[in-house]
Amino acid sequence: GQSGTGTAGSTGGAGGDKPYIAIVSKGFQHQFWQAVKKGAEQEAAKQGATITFEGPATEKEVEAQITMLTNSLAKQPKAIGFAALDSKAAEGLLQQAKSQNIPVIAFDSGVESDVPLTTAATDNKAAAAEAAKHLSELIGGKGKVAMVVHDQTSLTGQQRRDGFIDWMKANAPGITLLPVQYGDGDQAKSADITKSILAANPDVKGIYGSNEGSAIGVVKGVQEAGKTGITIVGFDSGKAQIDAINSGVMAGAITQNPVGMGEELVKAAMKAIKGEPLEKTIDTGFYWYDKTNINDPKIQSVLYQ
Amino acid sequence: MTTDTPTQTSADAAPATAVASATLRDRLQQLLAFASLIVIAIFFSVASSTFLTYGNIVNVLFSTVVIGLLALGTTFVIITGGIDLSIGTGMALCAVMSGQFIVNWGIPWPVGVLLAVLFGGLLGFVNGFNVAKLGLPPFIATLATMLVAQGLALVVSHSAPIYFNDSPGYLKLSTGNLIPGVNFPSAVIVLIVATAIAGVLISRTILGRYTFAIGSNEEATALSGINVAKWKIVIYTLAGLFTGLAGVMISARLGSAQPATGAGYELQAIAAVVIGGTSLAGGKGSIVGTVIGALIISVLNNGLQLMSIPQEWQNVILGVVILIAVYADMARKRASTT
Amino acid sequence: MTTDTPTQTSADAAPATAVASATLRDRLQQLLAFASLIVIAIFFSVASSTFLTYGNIVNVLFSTVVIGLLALGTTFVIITGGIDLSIGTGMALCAVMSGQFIVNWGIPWPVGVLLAVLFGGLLGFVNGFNVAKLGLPPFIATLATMLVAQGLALVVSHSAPIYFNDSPGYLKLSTGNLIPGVNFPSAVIVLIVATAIAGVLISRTILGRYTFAIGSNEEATALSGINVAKWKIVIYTLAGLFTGLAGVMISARLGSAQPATGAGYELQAIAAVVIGGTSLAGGKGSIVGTVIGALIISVLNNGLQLMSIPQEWQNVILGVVILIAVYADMARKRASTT
Amino acid sequence: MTGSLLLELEGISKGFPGVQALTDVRLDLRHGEVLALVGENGAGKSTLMKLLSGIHKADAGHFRLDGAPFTPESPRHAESLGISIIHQEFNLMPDLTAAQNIFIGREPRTGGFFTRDPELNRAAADLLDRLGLPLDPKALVGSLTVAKQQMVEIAKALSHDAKLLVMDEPTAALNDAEVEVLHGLIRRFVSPTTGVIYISHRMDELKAIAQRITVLRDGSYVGTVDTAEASMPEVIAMMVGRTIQTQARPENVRDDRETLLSVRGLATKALLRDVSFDLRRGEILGFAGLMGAGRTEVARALVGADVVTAGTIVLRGQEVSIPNPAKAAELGIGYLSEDRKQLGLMLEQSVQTNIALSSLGDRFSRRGFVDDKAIATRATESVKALGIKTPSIRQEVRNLSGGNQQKVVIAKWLTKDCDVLIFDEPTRGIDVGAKEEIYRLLNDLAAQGKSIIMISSELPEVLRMAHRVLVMSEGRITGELSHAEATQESVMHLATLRTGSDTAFPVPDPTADKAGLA
Ligand SMILES: Nc1ncnc2c1ncn2[C@@H]1O[C@H](COP(=O)(O)OP(=O)(O)OP(=O)(O)O)[C@@H](O)[C@H]1O
Ligand SMILES: Nc1ncnc2c1ncn2[C@@H]1O[C@H](COP(=O)(O)OP(=O)(O)OP(=O)(O)O)[C@@H](O)[C@H]1O
Ligand SMILES: [Mg+2]
Ligand SMILES: [Mg+2]
Repeated sequence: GQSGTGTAGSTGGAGGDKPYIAIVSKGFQHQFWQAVKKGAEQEAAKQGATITFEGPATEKEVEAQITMLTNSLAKQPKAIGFAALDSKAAEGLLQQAKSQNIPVIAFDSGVESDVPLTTAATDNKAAAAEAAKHLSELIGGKGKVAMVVHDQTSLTGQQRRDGFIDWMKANAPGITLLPVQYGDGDQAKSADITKSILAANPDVKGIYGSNEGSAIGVVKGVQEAGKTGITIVGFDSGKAQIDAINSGVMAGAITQNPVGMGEELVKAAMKAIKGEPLEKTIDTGFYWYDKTNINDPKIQSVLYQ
Repeated sequence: MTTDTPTQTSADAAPATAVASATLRDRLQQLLAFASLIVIAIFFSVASSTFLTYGNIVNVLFSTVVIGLLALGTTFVIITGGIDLSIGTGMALCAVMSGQFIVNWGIPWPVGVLLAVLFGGLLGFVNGFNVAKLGLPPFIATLATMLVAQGLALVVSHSAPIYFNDSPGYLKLSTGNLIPGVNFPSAVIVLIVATAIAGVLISRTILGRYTFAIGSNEEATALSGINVAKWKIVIYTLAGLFTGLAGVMISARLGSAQPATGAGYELQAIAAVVIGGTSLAGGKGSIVGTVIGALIISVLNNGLQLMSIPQEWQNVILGVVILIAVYADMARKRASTT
Repeated sequence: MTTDTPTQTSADAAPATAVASATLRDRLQQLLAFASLIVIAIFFSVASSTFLTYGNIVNVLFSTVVIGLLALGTTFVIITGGIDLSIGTGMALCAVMSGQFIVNWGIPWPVGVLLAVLFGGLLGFVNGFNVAKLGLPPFIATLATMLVAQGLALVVSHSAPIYFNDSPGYLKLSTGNLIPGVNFPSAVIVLIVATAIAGVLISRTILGRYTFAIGSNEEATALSGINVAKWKIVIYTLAGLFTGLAGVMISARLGSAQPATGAGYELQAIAAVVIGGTSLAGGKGSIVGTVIGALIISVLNNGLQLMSIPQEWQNVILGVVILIAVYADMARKRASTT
Repeated sequence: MTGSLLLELEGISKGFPGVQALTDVRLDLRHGEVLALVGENGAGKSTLMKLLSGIHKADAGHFRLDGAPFTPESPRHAESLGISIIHQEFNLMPDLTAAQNIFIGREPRTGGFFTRDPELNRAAADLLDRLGLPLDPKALVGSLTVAKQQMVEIAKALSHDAKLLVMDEPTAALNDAEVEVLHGLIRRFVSPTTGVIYISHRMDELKAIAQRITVLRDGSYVGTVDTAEASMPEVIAMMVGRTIQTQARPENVRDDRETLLSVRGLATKALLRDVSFDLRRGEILGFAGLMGAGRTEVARALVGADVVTAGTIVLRGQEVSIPNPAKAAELGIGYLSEDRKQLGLMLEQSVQTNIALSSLGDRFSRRGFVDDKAIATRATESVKALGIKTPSIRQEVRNLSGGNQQKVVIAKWLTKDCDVLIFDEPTRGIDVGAKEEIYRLLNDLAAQGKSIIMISSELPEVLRMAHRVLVMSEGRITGELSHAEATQESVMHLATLRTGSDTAFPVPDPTADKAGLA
């Protein structure tokens, strides 16, 4: 039913004959997504493509994301990169893309659909389990552990929560998990929550923050409460977290490779445009980093400031 | 569709010329309110070749549905001089309840839709009761409902989306095309019908008249023998019904009830109402204005995205254009009255 | 500080006694507004052994700082009958500007703080100008600023936090203790001082007098020869200064300016103001009330977290308790006046 | 004479959209004079004064003050020239105290910014003392009765060092005693360098206060007469362009008329104690009393606008409970409040919308849908019947003159067609001609068998209209007077009775015949 006017590249900022790739992400403002964007832009520059990168203000705005995807399709891109907040919600639009012969590349987390040609993603559950494993080891497998999670309804929030809890339940009988608290990934709110947790449970041994904002909030909260000797593990990177690890306040964190994810995304999109074959999944990986390995070039390359 | 103030129809009043010129002026004003929207649309048509395609226009309308429905209901509340902050999270709770009814309890979807809309009415009734009977300020009463609804949506859904996979009819409510093969989603039709109903309610019924009366002078209205408390409850309940419908439409669009969405929608809906010329002080407003307000927002969002404006600039431009549009509209109105 | 409802007693009988009793009643009412907070606090003291510890009380105060500062400034605006939606994202923009000044331009931090606060004043000035000179509805004018500030914060910061690592003095503004070794963060002192200033401004200056006058009857105020437009601009600018200060305090606390935060803070701040008994219709309100309102919200958040109530229930309880607190306060006031 | 005029206005014209409010109007005021400005509702009196004070700009005309030409730019400008105005519609800030209102914009300050409230209150107390106004400077204006708010306005105007004081219907809300106080103030204000323009619809007071009377009609200047030489019917004829017949006092209603409404032991928390009375079919029952006696409160309690703590209401032989005015209206009891701006009208809505409001639910709708044709027809009828001066039934009520606004309220209740109508100060701010129309209307309604409660602070009006008069003081009914018994003296006697403790005067039982008059 779409009218045939306007070819890819003729609209908006997508100029010239360069192939245009529309990327619709789960977020836009946060550091993680900015790093993905950076990677995508770098790769696009290298390959001679133009991209747009958009995402809703929070990872709760499923409808806003769907509208963005709709508008992106209207621009007739040569390929679409998509990180779904809720993959079922997008199914219709993905089918539309397929019928218009626009290849779709999924990223960040799996899109439950057969439309995407490939998925560039990390296994969040496994990553969270890795964080749990390190925390358990660091506190000697026993004591109270608190969790400050960024979100209870988004897929990443759930996976990073459940991956952590499942590992603890299965492997660390000596550890008592306190009820999960959610801080919207807001640093100040997460810090206040952390202080409340510490006030109610002065004997907490370790705290886990499930994304950048949560992790930094936990660090702030512990510092503001004047507590020492609490083992903090985090998620993602960013300058504050890197500093906290360097200074020893934070024991370590899991990082994904957002820049790499962005690069892989554009690489895959270009291959799809050219009709080249693609792997079914592209694992962009995750890494545990702490004081000991933070300066490894391999780790440095996946951290963003 | 509807007139701006409650009583502007062809009346056989005494000085006929005065009446005629008043009507003309009203018409003109409405046209001018519309003008901002047109100017914006023309700009985007020039700036983006995609903007004026049939498919994109449908997209714009489609993306207006949820905010539009919420704004329609809340127009009534705002005209009474009240406010409803609970429409955003209330919508999410209604979506979840719809999932609860249809998916978890297996109630046939048309009945489930009805129940979800009625559940929205119940939320509205609670707001109305708290405002009208307990005398709480609408801001507080609906803020409380907003928080409660946000919590309950998570509690009921166990913090997970509820998927409507087995109710294709339900999904068609939003994305289905009434005429097969013609790209015109049902959701848009729902919005049009809801707008028509709201328009008739506000301009042709005593409910509408009392809405304006309460907003104009609540005490005088009460002393005129109108049961203000009762009508306020009716009006908040009505807004709740629209909230419920919005909950149904958003969950039908997404194929799932998302318990965590909703916060922030209230501000957008209220913005649409106010951009449309309804005064937060009460007593003034129109359904046409609200629809225009909602369209201005979604046209701007759509056009800026089509133009591939960097996202950080989109909000800046959105803010400035809203300012200019409202200012231009006001300046013109002022010029045409004085 | 000011009473909510008119005093209706033997006003004419003997002025002396009437005045005395009015003051007494004022005091009582304020005490009663305070009572809701006390009841909530007592409940949590019983329910959680940690609640009433010194450390936790400091925590509660600390967590009130940012919302408290925003609420203080917006109290003035709301008493004029206006509203300021731009305080949330405006705060984020001021934080970013603070980073820009201090980190990127290397301006000494005390000067940078001043500039950031003044920048907030500039935002407020723009709001005031749009409201007072262009005659835009405050909701629209500040909604536009809200969107623009949100976008500009990202533009200026290139969508990345700005870290204040090299300005330890700046960080001490929030978390440092004035008396070394005594856990009493500077941020709390800033809030207390800001409250005192706001209290003096509202009750002891012509600024405060005109704030109430404008909210009470704007036309009459103008007819009394007061330059309403000028004072409105002053009032919005004042609110902007508080927004700027909040931006400084939140970035000093976090050690970084976070460009993406801020949205949603405005609703919390306005809620604190309204819970504190300030009327959105204008003309009535108090600084004490606002502080109590802000404390009610943060005590509830803190207490519910201490009790480890599942988070989805926390919002439900928060909503219900706010409803009860405001209702109880109103019922008591009503009983004490009639 | 030339050169000695305080104020001269010449050739003043002003039009509003759809209305030519003033055409070529002139007016002159001598030093040391009180000039009354009269005219029917909508004649343009307030508009002329608004031009003088710079609220509106004149389309044409010249202004001279002490011989010097000037153009009023703004209220502040007029004030700086020594022109001080008390507006017909109050311009007060209800959330500020009396003292704060009086000195708004001129507060005693430290450093130009900090207010010195003790000083402010002292200054206000001094001023009020000097003026002899019984007001607490610290009382919130919103909590004051209309009359006391008027006092605040007066104090505010007199606190300026004014040469020229304009008072637009200052006595509309005052009772006779308060009018006396006001007249005293005016006499003290007038000096060889000052003057007063005094707008009023109360013909009786013009003789007492004004030296000359200037008459406007339909926005045009009609003439000026010396009060001493003019007769009132003459002035009224100038105003309305015809002579007005004042009717004779009504006959006493026969006691055998059916009792429609019977109130027993009505009490409210704040004021009312044991209020009992009967209202017969076709009767006009007057309520007299001093300001604050509780007459309004009886009406509000009766229609359920205020909470009743005790009492029974029997309507048409059936005991009824009236929790709110809606129920009252449903039972056929309508209440026209005394404060039309706050409690009577939707100012920003049209004339027809206001007229239709009470009757929307029954008369003007079918199955919830509104019949706009019927509304327009009825509104047009009402405008004609009551002589409401408006360019169109769609004019916003806000733009009507004060008296015409009052007529709109009356039209609303006549449209509702109630059996019992409670008129609270129905002629406040209404011109003589219209007053007569309203009196005729009340009589007609009574003749049709409607029962009317008429609350009024204008004693002559009560004496003239009421078949029976109930007098209140301090929340109690202190006596009932038949039409024949009611005189200024007998009413004032009962109105000033203190009933706080067991007095010699028992509270009368209206069922018992003619009790109460000692
Ligand atoms: N702002 C306005 N807009 C339109 N018409 C107006 C406005 N102000 C006054 N008028 C009209 O001008 C005419 C004169 O009104 P004005 O208020 O001066 O009468 P008035 O003599 O003071 O009457 P009253 O005795 O009832 O107070 C009226 O017809 C009125 O409706
Ligand atoms: N809504 C109210 N709440 C509290 N007190 C009130 C209210 N209305 C009136 N009062 C007070 O009740 C008393 C009686 O007032 P009311 O208006 O009934 O007297 P009234 O005889 O009608 O006199 P008038 O209307 O001439 O002032 C006054 O002292 C007044 O201040
Ligand atoms: Mg007048
Ligand atoms: Mg009265």
